[in-house]
Amino acid sequence: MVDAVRYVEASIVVLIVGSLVSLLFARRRKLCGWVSFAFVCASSVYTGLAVVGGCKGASGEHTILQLPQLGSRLTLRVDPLSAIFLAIVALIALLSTLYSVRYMEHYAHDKVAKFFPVLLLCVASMTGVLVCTDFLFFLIFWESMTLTSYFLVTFESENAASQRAGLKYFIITHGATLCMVAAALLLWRTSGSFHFDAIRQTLSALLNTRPFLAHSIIFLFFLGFATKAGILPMGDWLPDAHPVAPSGMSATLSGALVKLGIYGLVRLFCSFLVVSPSLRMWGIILALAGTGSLFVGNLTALRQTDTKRLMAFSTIGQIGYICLGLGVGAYCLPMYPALASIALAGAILHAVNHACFKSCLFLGAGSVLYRTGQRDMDKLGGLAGFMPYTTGTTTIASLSIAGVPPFNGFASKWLIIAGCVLAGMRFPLFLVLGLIALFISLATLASFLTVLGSVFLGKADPDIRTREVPISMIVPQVVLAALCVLLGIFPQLMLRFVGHAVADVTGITAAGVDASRIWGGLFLIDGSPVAFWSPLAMLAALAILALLSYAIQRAGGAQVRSVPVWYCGEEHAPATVRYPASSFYLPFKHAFQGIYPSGKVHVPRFPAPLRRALDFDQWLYVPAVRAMDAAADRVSRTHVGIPQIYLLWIVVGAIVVTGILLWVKG
Amino acid sequence: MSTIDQATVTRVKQVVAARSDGALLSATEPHADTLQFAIEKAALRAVVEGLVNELQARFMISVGTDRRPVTGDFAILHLFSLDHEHLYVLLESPVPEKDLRIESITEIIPGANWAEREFRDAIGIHPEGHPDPRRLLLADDWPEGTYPLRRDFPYNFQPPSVENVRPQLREPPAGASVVPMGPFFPVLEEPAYWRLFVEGETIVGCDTRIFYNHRGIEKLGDSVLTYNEIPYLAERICGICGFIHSTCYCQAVEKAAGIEAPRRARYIRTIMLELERIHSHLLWLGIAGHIIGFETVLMQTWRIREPVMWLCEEISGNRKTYGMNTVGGLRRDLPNQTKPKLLETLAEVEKETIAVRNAIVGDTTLHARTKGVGALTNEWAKKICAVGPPARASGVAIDARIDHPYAAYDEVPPQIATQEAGDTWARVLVRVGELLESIRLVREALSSVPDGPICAEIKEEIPPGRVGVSVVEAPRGEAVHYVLTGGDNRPYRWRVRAPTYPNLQALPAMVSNGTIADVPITLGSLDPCFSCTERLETVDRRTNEVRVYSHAELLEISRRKARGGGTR
Amino acid sequence: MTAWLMRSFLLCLLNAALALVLSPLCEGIMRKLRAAIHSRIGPPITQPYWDLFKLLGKEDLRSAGGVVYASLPAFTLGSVLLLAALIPMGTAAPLAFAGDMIVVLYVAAMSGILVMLVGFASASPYASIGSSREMMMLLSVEPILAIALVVGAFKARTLALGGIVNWQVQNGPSISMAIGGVAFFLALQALAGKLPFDIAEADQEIMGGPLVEQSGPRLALFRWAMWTKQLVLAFLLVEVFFPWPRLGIHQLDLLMTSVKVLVVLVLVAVIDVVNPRLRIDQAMGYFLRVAFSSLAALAFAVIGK
Amino acid sequence: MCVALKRGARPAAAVIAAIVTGLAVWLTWSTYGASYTKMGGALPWLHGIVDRPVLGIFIDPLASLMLLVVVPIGLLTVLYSTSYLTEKNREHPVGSEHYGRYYFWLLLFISSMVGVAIAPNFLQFFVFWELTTLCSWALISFHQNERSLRAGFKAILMTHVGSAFFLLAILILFVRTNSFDFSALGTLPDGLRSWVLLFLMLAAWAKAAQVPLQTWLPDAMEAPTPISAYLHAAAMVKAGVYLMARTVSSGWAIPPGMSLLMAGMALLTIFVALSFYFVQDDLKRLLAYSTIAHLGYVLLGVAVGGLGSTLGFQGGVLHIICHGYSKATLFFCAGTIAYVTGTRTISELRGLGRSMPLTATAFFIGLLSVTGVPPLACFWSKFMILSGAMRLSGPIGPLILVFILCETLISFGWMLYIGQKIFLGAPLAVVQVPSDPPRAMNATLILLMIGCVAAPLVGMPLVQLMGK
Repeated sequence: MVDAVRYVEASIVVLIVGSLVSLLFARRRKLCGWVSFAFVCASSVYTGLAVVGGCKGASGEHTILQLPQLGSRLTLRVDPLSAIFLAIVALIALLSTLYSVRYMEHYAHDKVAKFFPVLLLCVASMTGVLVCTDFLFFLIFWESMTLTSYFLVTFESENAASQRAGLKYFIITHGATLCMVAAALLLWRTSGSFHFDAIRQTLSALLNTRPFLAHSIIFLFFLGFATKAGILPMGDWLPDAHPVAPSGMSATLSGALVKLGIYGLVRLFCSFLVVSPSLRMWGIILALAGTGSLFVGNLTALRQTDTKRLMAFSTIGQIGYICLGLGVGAYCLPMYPALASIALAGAILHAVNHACFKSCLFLGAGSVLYRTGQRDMDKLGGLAGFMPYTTGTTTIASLSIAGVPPFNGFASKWLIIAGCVLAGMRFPLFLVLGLIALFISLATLASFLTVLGSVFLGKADPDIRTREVPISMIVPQVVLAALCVLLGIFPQLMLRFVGHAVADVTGITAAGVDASRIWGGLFLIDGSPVAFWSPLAMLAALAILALLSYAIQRAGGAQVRSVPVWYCGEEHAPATVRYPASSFYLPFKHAFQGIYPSGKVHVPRFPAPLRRALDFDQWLYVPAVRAMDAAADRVSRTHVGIPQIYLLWIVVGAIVVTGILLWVKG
Repeated sequence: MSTIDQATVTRVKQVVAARSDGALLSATEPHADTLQFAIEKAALRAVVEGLVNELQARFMISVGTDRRPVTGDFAILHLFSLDHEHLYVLLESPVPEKDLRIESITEIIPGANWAEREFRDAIGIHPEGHPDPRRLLLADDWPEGTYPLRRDFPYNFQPPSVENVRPQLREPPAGASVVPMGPFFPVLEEPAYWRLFVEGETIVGCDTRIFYNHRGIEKLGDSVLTYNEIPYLAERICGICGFIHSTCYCQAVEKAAGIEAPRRARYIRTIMLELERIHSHLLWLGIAGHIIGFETVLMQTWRIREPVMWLCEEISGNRKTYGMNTVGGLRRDLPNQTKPKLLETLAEVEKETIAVRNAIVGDTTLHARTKGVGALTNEWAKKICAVGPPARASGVAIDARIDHPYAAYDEVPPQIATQEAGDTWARVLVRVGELLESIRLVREALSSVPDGPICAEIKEEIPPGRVGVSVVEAPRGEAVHYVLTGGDNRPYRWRVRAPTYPNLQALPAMVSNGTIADVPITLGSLDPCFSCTERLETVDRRTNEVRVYSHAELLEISRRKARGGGTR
Repeated sequence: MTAWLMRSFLLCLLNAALALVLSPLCEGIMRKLRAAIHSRIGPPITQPYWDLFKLLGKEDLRSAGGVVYASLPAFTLGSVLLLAALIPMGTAAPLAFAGDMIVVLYVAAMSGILVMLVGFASASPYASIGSSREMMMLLSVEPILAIALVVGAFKARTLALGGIVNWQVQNGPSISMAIGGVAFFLALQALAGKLPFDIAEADQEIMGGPLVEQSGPRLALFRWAMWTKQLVLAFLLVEVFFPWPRLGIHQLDLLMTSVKVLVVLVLVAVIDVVNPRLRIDQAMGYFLRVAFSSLAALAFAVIGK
Repeated sequence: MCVALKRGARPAAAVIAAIVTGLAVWLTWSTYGASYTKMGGALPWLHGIVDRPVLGIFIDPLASLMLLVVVPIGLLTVLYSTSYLTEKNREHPVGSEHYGRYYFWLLLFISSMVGVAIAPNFLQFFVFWELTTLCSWALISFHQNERSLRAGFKAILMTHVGSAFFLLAILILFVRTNSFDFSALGTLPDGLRSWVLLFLMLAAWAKAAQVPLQTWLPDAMEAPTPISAYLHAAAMVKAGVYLMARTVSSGWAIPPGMSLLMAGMALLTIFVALSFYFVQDDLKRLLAYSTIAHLGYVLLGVAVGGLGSTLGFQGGVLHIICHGYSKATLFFCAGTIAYVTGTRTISELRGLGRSMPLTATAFFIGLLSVTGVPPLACFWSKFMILSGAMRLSGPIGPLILVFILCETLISFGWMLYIGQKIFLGAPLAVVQVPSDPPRAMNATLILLMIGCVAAPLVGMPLVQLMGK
């Protein structure tokens, strides 16, 4: 039995090799894609094996490299938590690479050499982040991930928007990484090691001895992870970067990359921080940050008319949900472990679910972009008739993200909201946060109904000629949509692993979520069972009742006839009477107009006086040289041509020099 | 008759003379309150400008006349009213057949937009510089170059219909989409097409196509019917204010012919006109309620309205379309024994109206739906030449009953009230106030109806070439009838302008920046004409037996239907 | 296991049948009441049945194609019936084990979502406007529902609706639950699509909104779903917020509950009849105020009142 | 090693440089981990005063590291120059009649740097140090126009101010200890030692273009770009920091005050240089200011080492090699751009990435490396400097941490902004260049890219041997 770590190492090596190999094929667009896909497949198989191993329990550690003078070792380990995120990364990487093979045809100008090799490196770094147990190397993998993803975001190099977005993305996240560097170094100052275990011990010690320092360190870590995760206001990079990246990359960004921020937060608050009262304070902060993020993110998403930008903002919103769950979990951890396990399971499950539906949505938006060249929803309409698969998968993913039962988004939102309400019975603030989360889930629905209603439904222009995307682009979408349904009906499948991970990372033994039944569904236990959700039973009931309703509908034996839309008696071109996406829910949007302030960043202008002060030439050297020149001029007047006087100078000079030397010697 | 200040007359003449700059062909005074000027068409625009800017004349309507059989040319006549001076000013310009063009005045008077497009469609005189080149009046498939109101156009001519012709309508601005309201729309009881450009639900513009139901009444008037037949046609111009149109027509002919209707007839006309106003306003109130979903108001006001209809039936034999008017007076007298019943019913109606008014005024939800909605500014109301309650609600104090007194209004003058806000709520208030004022007027007129004949005797043929302008304040505003007498016992030209005509032109400005939800009630607050007739005559096709159901029978049938039973 | 499941599903069907049969009757009563206030005689109480009957046999005109479009009416009615199976109506809910309060909130919104989808799918501008309005109404109303139910959950320390009802029965009235109930009632007016909140349908403005393109049996199903929904939600209101007095005799209690539901529906009808329709922005403002006021219920619940 | 060349001897220069490189690498390899000293060449006129030879070869890890910077980059410079200095150069076409002069000075430059690197004592150090100054003067003024002559003069003037202090320091040292050895400094009395150290520091500051003597370096950008690259990455300025590294590592305690002064001045330099980033429109000048800042980093590391943290010293030294390769990459990219487009004005350049993908890649890698983005070279050295600083007790460590992180972020943001401005976006008409840069230039860039990634791998084992 090979240890899980070895599989991960193999996976990373395969990816790096694949990156180099695909670079060789860079001149042939499709071949390059397929070669990359083959390597990603191989690495995914390895990662999959590692996940299977890691789910059972933490693997052994394997040290690859040592930096004794820094007290750092490149040590890898797979534990249940990282296994879950590894699974996300591997799945999303696999599907988006497959998707990109054909999708990249879309970019006639830009070479795929800039895409596939970098994508593979990016996946490799993500994998590395998840298995690394040494913070220095964690940071290195982390920033490699940022670096590679920066190049993927700015893939369309001639597009000014993608440049701006890439710049913003990299600067903000690099700043966040520097925060983490600072935190790591502050810890290292005390402990002399970067290992996760050392961090845990040092932090707990510092919390007792130097609480201010400890909290500062936690704050710096929080800043770092939250920025990557896209929690507002640090996540401001996200809505710019997602839309401009190639769609496969957008899916990877949103589905996998920002999840690593969540992974970091889970590690930080559930594993690095020992159970202590300070955890409760951080729980509240996390929950507030999450709620703010989900509120602002989703309501801003509602205002967008660019499909991918809308999805990007909704990513901020969904990450907010996860963060809220984490916050509730962290709050409850010291005192109510059962509740904590509910909220944490909800948060991690939502991360998994979000990877499924958001990637699916981005791929769907990509398919529309691929065929129509359009991201502006105002200009799209009625694609359902032309792109049935994309429509279907996008619909499923939209309903999932909106948390419509019985799709997967509901299961995790249900856990998070139930966690909020149950925690709210102890600390009423969470009640309000839960209510906001509930409300916002409807706003999410509203924003995705905009997508469905304006892009896919409605009437298409009569002159539109488009068709479904190629099969290699459909397959990833269908797989993700199928996962949305499957995980929605059987959340138990995933919850078992999630529960295991939560127990492993926090050390909680009390079970808040009972996911052992199939028909009986999920039970939340807070002393006694207090909340229930059985997707299977409900789906069955809905199916029976809908069939009953359909029987009623057909009972009259009514004839079906297709008719044109009624426009009150006149005829209209579909384009003129189409209700554009920007028009949806306008009064509501007006009510939340200013919640996402945006402004232009200006290139810093350097104050002129300071500049003058720093220009040494101007005020020091030039005058000095001039003065010297003048002095020399004056000295030159002593050149009178009389040898005696020169001789005198020499003698005086020799005496002075000798004197100095003697003085120095003595 | 109100006195006409001779100084004003002189001043008008001066202005016209000065502005026309030698192009004045003639200046006449057909009647004491009417000044007519004939001007070279080149100077018409300048004179109009003078009238509007210096005398604040209000544009009423333009009349295009095909005078070729008489003088060999066409003529355009702009009618103006100097409301507070009680004067009509008629500016006429001959248009030679060779050069069928005339300068447009729409730039000076936005309210002349439709009038000019109308004579372009109907007579074929082109208003030069008109901002809107599109058709107004004629059907979209009407052949180009065919002008129905020319004398050589037979009244029964039917042009061949053409398939696939669409109205020429504007496209929405960028970012907006079209929400069509009409041609067939629940709150429009007549076909009209409002093409609303919306962003979300906010109206950013609108375009209109109406005149789907053009009936050619004017053509019939000057080609088929005689002077005394026309009142019945005029009465059918509108389902609600039929009496107003017949009165207005009769008054115009009487004026042109120099006939004066007897005093009793004028009093009875006043009573009928005010009764019509009462039931019309009650009807309107109900419709307005219905438009904003307040069915209770609809049901209750129509219930209150019903006795008024019965009264009309008592007086004229018909709930509506009374057939009472004729040139020179009335065909049917007011039976004196109905007076007590009339007064009694009026008291009842007044009591309930006051109750409804109090309920409406106190309803905050109604305030929410109407205050600040569909505002018509005072300035624009004047520019677009709005009339009636919409004008009065915007602070334009005009009322034909006072400005150009007719019937018995000089003896029983109404009190008019204006509002300043110009919004829908102001229009509600104006109408509710008028409702009560009308009840008072009816009561006052009833109490002082003089005895005497009801119709003047017309001894001689009406001479041709005489002009008569008459206005009547209908519930929706001022109706204008212009008659130019002709030979063979019929007018040479009969021009009708219903009050909705100028008011509808004000709608685009009123709805812009509002929401879709506000459009129906704003439109409703202008009270465009709605017909209603409840009389049912059944013909059994097997036996050809005609059977007229009584009111009680009808009621019974409808109740039976409502309970779920059949009619048979 | 299977026996228990079969029993649940059978009860669920029974529930559905009862709700289906009774909801047009309630609508009939409400219509009669409207007529009375209008000074009309009005249609017979059975009229809604005849309406449905007639619609079911009429031609089904469709402005859009596709399987999803075709199945939406059935799912709409189905989701309302599912809601009926999830909430206690006089007795314990047959599917109580399948969903708690949060699930109920989502399922309650589901029929609205499906109606919106139908609206967007039918490609009519009126339907799109209607759907857009429907969404805004849902956005303004659902939080109130949520607040009201969360108050119950907070007090009863459980998210199960049955548990909340039991707690209510045992502990009697409280200020917080009363406020919650009133808020819920105000929201009910909108959820039932009654004036002054029938903004999404608004016949005079957008000719029926999302349903403008629906006809015949499809329209029948949507109408039926609407009527059933108002009945079911009225039950929810009565059961969760005003369950007392419980006499302990099951039949009597059921009767009493039904009477209370009828009273609620009559109140809804009266409000419907004496109000004009609000504009969507006004309605949102109104519900925003209601939502903030109903937070008071939460505050009272927290201090134990 | 000093070879004068006949005209048109490009290949000869390349071959010689390659041989030297091979030699240096072999030398490093063979002495890896050990110290090696061979003295010879006694100077007869000094014999009476110094009783042992003063010229020789001294190789320890520090010298090896320096050699690994000086020689390979020298080779690459020669290689690059062979295709850069041609008639095809659109910025400064150079006729073949100037080749002899150029390669003579360049090879002399390399050799004098080698001399500096392997110097066993201050005297040899000083001699070769002066030789580099001379070479740099000749090369900066290579184009012999008004501006370059002025710049060359300025360079020699300002560095000589430093050299004067150096001389003074050596004289004092020699007079008091009768030795030129590095370790002899330790035997000086405390007060004097501080003075000597200050003089040495002044020399280093002038040579390494540190505040307040930094102004010659941006002007020296008049030199042909390969020279600038070499000047910045490996030679001349590195000699300055090498002097300090040598001094600090010579095995005696540095007065803490002096170390603090060095660290303070380094920080000041870093920020002064940073502040000039924002007003540069000349790509090379921008890079020059970046060099100033990064030499500040090296000195900061050395100063931290002087304060007692070996890790910091190791970081500083590692930064020499990391920065050397990264900065050379950047300068060669700038050279390539100028070669192809004829301009190096930032505002005139846009969208070069499309026509010059390799240059773009190299530039971004160099840029991200220089600004310390992991896993590229400079991250490691910066991180070691920082962690070294954190090892110090008291508030100095966190203070340095905050300052350095701020600088890192700002300079990173600005550099990335500039990089994007030049390479991304829709190309301007001016820079629509169909012609590819010559192969030799591309090869250089590829090698340097590898260097940007591999520098810490080579340097890390070496620095680990230091300070033990």
